[in-house]
Amino acid sequence: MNSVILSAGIRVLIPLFFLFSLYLLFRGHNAPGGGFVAGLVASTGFALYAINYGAERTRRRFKLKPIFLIALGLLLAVVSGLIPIIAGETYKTGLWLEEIEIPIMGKPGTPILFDIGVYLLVGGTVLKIIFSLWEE
Amino acid sequence: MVLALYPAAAFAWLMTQFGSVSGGEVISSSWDWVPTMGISLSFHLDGLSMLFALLITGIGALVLTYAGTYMKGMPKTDRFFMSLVLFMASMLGLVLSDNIISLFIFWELTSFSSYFLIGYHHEDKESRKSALEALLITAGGGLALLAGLILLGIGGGSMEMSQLVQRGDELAESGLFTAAMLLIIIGCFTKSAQFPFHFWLPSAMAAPTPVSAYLHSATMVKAGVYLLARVSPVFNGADGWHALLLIFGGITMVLGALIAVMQTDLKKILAYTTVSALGLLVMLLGIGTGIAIKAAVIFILAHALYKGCLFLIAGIVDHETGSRNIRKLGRLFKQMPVTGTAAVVACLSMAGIPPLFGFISKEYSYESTIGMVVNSPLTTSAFFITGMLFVAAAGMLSYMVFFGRRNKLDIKPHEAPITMLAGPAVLAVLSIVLGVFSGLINPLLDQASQVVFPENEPLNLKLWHGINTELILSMTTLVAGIAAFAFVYYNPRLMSMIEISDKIKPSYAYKQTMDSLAELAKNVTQRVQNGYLRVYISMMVGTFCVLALIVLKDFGIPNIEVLWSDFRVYDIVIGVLMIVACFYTVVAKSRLLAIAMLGVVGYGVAFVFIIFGAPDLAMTQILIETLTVVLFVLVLWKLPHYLIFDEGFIKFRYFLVSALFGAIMTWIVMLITSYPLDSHLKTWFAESSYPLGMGRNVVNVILVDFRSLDTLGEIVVLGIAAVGIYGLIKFTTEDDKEEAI
Amino acid sequence: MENELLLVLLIPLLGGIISLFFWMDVKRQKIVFLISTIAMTLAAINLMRSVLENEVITLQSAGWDAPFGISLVADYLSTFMVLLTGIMGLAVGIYSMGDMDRARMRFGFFPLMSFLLFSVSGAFLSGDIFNLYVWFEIMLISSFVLMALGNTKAQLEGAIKYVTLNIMASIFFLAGIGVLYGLTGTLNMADIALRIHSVPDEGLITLAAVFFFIAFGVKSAVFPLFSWLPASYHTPPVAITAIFAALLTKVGVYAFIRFFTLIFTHESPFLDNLLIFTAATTMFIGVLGAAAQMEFRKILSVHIISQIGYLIMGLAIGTKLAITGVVYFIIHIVFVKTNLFLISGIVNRLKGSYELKKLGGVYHTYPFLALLFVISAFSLAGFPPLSGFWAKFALVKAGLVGDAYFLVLVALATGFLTLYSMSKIWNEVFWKKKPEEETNLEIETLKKERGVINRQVLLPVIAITVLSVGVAIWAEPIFYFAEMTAEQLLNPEIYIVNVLGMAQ
Amino acid sequence: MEDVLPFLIGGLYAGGVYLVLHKSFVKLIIGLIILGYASNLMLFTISRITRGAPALVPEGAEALVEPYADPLPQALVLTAIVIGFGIQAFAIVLIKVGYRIVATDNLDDLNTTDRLDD
Repeated sequence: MNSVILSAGIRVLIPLFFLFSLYLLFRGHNAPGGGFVAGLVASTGFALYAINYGAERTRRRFKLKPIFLIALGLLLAVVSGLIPIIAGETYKTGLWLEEIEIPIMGKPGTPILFDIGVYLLVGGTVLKIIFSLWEE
Repeated sequence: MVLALYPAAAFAWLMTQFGSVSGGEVISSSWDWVPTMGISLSFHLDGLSMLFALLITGIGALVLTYAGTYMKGMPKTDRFFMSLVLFMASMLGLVLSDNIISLFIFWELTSFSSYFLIGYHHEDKESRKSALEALLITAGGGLALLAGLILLGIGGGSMEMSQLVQRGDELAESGLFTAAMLLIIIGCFTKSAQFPFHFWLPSAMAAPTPVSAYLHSATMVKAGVYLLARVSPVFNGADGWHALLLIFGGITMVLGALIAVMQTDLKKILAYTTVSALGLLVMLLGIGTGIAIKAAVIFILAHALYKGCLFLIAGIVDHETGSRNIRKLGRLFKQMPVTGTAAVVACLSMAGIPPLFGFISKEYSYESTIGMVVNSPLTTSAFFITGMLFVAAAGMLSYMVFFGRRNKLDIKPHEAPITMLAGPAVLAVLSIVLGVFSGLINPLLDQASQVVFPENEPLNLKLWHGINTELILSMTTLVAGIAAFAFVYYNPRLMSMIEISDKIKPSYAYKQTMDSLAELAKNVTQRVQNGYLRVYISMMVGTFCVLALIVLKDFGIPNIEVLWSDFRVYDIVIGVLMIVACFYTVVAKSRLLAIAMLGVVGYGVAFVFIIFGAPDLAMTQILIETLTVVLFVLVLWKLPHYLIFDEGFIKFRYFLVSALFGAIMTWIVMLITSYPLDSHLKTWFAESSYPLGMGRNVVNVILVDFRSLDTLGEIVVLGIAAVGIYGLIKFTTEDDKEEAI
Repeated sequence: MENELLLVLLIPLLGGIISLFFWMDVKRQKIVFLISTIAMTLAAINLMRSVLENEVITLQSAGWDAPFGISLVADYLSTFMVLLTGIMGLAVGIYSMGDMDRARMRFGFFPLMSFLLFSVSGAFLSGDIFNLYVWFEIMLISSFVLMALGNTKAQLEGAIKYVTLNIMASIFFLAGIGVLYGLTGTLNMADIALRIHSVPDEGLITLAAVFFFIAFGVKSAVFPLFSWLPASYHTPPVAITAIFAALLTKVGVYAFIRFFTLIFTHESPFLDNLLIFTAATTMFIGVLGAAAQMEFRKILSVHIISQIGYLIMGLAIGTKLAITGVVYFIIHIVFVKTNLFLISGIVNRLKGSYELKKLGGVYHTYPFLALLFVISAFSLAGFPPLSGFWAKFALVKAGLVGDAYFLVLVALATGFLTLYSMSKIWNEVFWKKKPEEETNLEIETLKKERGVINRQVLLPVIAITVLSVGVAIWAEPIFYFAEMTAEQLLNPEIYIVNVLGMAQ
Repeated sequence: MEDVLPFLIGGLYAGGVYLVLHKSFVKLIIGLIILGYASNLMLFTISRITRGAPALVPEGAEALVEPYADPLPQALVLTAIVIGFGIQAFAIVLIKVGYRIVATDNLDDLNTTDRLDD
């Protein structure tokens, strides 16, 4: 699989995958998409890279620490629920910045933060699994 | 030794109450323990309790003194004494409790502590076996007793014995009466070693002798008798009560005495005579007349005095000579005069010779058997035989050990130290004193008999009743007994030749039961837990099928109204394709094909989602499907050749189970969807998603907002799965190799 | 009030997440675990205090009113199960610090334990059937990983069966959720309890119950669905077995109690008979299995099944007294069974085996350990005045009052066989002389490798023993609480009103 | 299609169970995955389905416009799919490692742990 064209292709593909995943992530609240799907797409990019260059190299090249991603994603998901408590609401109550309207995404709010947590975790999980299997 | 002070103090305190209790007072104190369950720690000191409490503390003090010397130099004596004191306390609790459940608690505690006492020589296999036997039988009976007592409590509407005895009539009317009675009788029979549960008692002789003297003569084994006496105001007169106690008591009495005279081991002789004595007590309770109750109360005391004494003596003999075999022992009186004297006195009491206390007891027993309305001759002759054999046994215990033939011992015996002699001496002296001055104990025994038989006439103990039938019978018994002893003494061979076939012994039945239980356990376990995963799965699926079919049989098979106009060609194509793919995963000859077919099924599912308006689902399904296939390929390409196992008939059976399962699920889906569904959630989500959830994709809004807790759980699952997969693949016990994260 | 409920979930979750940040750093993970579990236990106590005041506390997650969001509900039963979870997590966690091998700790033992405690508490508190499914799945995956962690042959064999059968159970669970949603159009348990009365045919409700019977039956290991338990429970290190024994099957029983007192309350002789049949067979076949085994941990793990039978028995009788008995029984069994497992682990540390044949002489050398075992074992066998007696007493009494004579008979026979199997362990491991084969030298090297009994392993055992004796001696407050719990369970209106916010 | 779905679900269930009753490791996993599909589809179907019309609020509208698919079961199924994936991934790797260590492809050989010792 170590063909030059593929290598070059993957180099280009990674940022593309990454951008596409972000797009999916942020449009998720209003159209099909969301953190989970986005996370899968992002990790697929890195997985392709890993298939070509090996897991070790992928890890070093992008400074990826899957367990760290998993932990961070979980933390973000939990914290997104804690913010409303500080504001005196129930856990996980959605807080929105109603005045701001961002293209694609719509209004920013804690549920979006939660979705980002999902995104990170899913990416971390898939990478962790693929790396573990690949290195064996 | 110091420990002996505790029971001695308790004994002293009891003696201070002696006067008032004998006068008919009842001392009680109560503390609510678990009122929710109707359990209190209430204590009640009346005549019957007093009698037992005095025995427990008095003999307890003597035994502890004795054991201090006896156990010297043996291992783990601290644990031994701990158990012994625990036993003493629980026994005391048992006879003082008024609440039937706290009584039961102490009852079980005596079983528990005696388990450790019997198993004292636990490194010896026989000892462990005996301890276990005693535990299982008494605890097994305990379970019956528990049920019986609860039934009694339910029927009588109270858990207090003092209340229950007054509600005898009310109880008799409740439907639980007979069951309660039977269960309580079973419990008492196991504890008091009645036929056919008697065999644990002789085996329990594996315990150190002080334990036997204490538990197996004076206290624990009498607990059953005590309880029967306690509840007899409730059950006296009920159908079956008399018959059961009479028959089993009688059998136990005669059998015990018969086996006793065939033994050669001192402790075994004592054990079997104890069994016999317990049988006598149960029988007397079974007779249940006023005089019989009196006889029972008297005999409890008489027996405790002489049997405790004899056990202690057996211990001394064993301790000083190293043997308990009456064939080897003989003419010890010269070396052990004090022990010998005590033994003779105790044996005379056992044989029922005046002026000892045992004589009074025997007189009363005869009086009660003669006074029976029915079956008097049979009972009287049973008692006659027993009495005769008791005389013989007494002879074996005293004459053969301390006089008779020259001993065949290797060591030269000598008298025991004073601490060990104190016990038997005191008990022997009491046997004489109470016999001659029976007035001393008369008020207490009178009270005790009143407790058991409330309308009993006052007791008036006398040594001399004049020449009457009882006396004649007593004397005849004595003569016959001496003759029997002579027979045993001069025909040792003959006695040892009498062998009872193992197979008719209850102990054999016990062994068989336990063995077959173990066998059953093994068979059942191997059957349900045979190690084959597919059997487990089919058990699960099969259970579901059976249960679901039972429920479904009430529903018809729903009508299928196929509206062909609604059909689109690709629906059918997708459906058929999925089923075919599913079929191919089953029959595929190569792993890769199976996985590819799995992929087809997965994409088909995604397509169904698209058709029914679930784009998010479809997207996720497709991605996941791809990932799963990739994972499969990554994982499986290293596995060896795909094996197809031919299972023939079994395969067919599994096919049937699967087909049935599939059919049931189809049925259920059709059944449920045939009813209309009005989901208020659906409309609410449709209306609230954008205004409240700020999102146009309702599914996503539900996922990240309305039901974000589910999603949080979902990602935790993923995270853990990743950690787990990493652990599965990378697990290493090497410590130094630092893994990259 | 709501946040008190939240804390018991948040603390173990955050504990787990922080432990993940310290991946491979065992020292810090230990500290994190210890702090978070202590905090969780305290939070549970706090929650209990609050629930005792308010009867039922509801947290509407994300602020959406029931039945639209997800409700987390703390009533007496849930709260006390959470409290038990905290206590057992702490005890077993401390034990494992002295017993678990370093390799397993490096591969995530502590974060997994945290996640397990998180999910178990979540399952107790959930008031939504699909959410309950999610908690079940978290619990499953963490137990899968813990079960397989270490990759020994036996563990993997056990894990494959455990995983397969539990996934199957989840499939039934999911289908059951579908059926209930298809019938009532809602997911909130309280809402279902209201709407289930308008289901056109009661047979349909029974049909739904069959799905949950299978799902929870597998989880709680009743006959004939328990096969995964004897196949797997004895394979991982003893601390893991102990925490599984303490919590996992209890979650299944909890779900049984919740569903059969809140949702499936319609008259159904079929379901009644099913529960009676299950209770009797589970009790008896479970204890027969224990009687047949000859390995310390196997006896204990198979014996779990028979205990579950007792709990189902209480549910089958279904009177207030019976449910009171069940609640008490749960406390008893959690303490005692866990303790026995931990003791078996200590014996293994000392003597290097779980096989009864190879063991012996523990009574001689370690009287204190023997005492601890005796207390727990005889408690399990139902000897008074230990906790097992009270538990059995309440159930037997309930059975006799409720005319369930057959169940009582089986329960008593089971009690007898329990005594038999416990005394077998006692005879073989403690009283018997140690077999000669093993030389002293070997024991010495073993001790050097494993370390003698250290503080971390002994402390939890002593603590749990004290607790279990405590609940026996001070049985009254426990029974009082259990009775309140039973009353609350049998009068679900309070629960429903509270969750759906209809009080105002 | 609504009328076909119950049969499809039944077929998948039957196929899944039949697969897990085999002795092969791989068939076991495939069977479990298929059973997962079946129960997802069942959950989806049994909560009533609507053809077309995804649950998206159109631009300019405040609420979904009839006819629309019930979004709740979709969310549930999505959660179930993801959870299922996590667990299946673990199971796949477990089977692989199990295969390596136990060294057999025959599930019937995995019966040492629940054997009685005598």
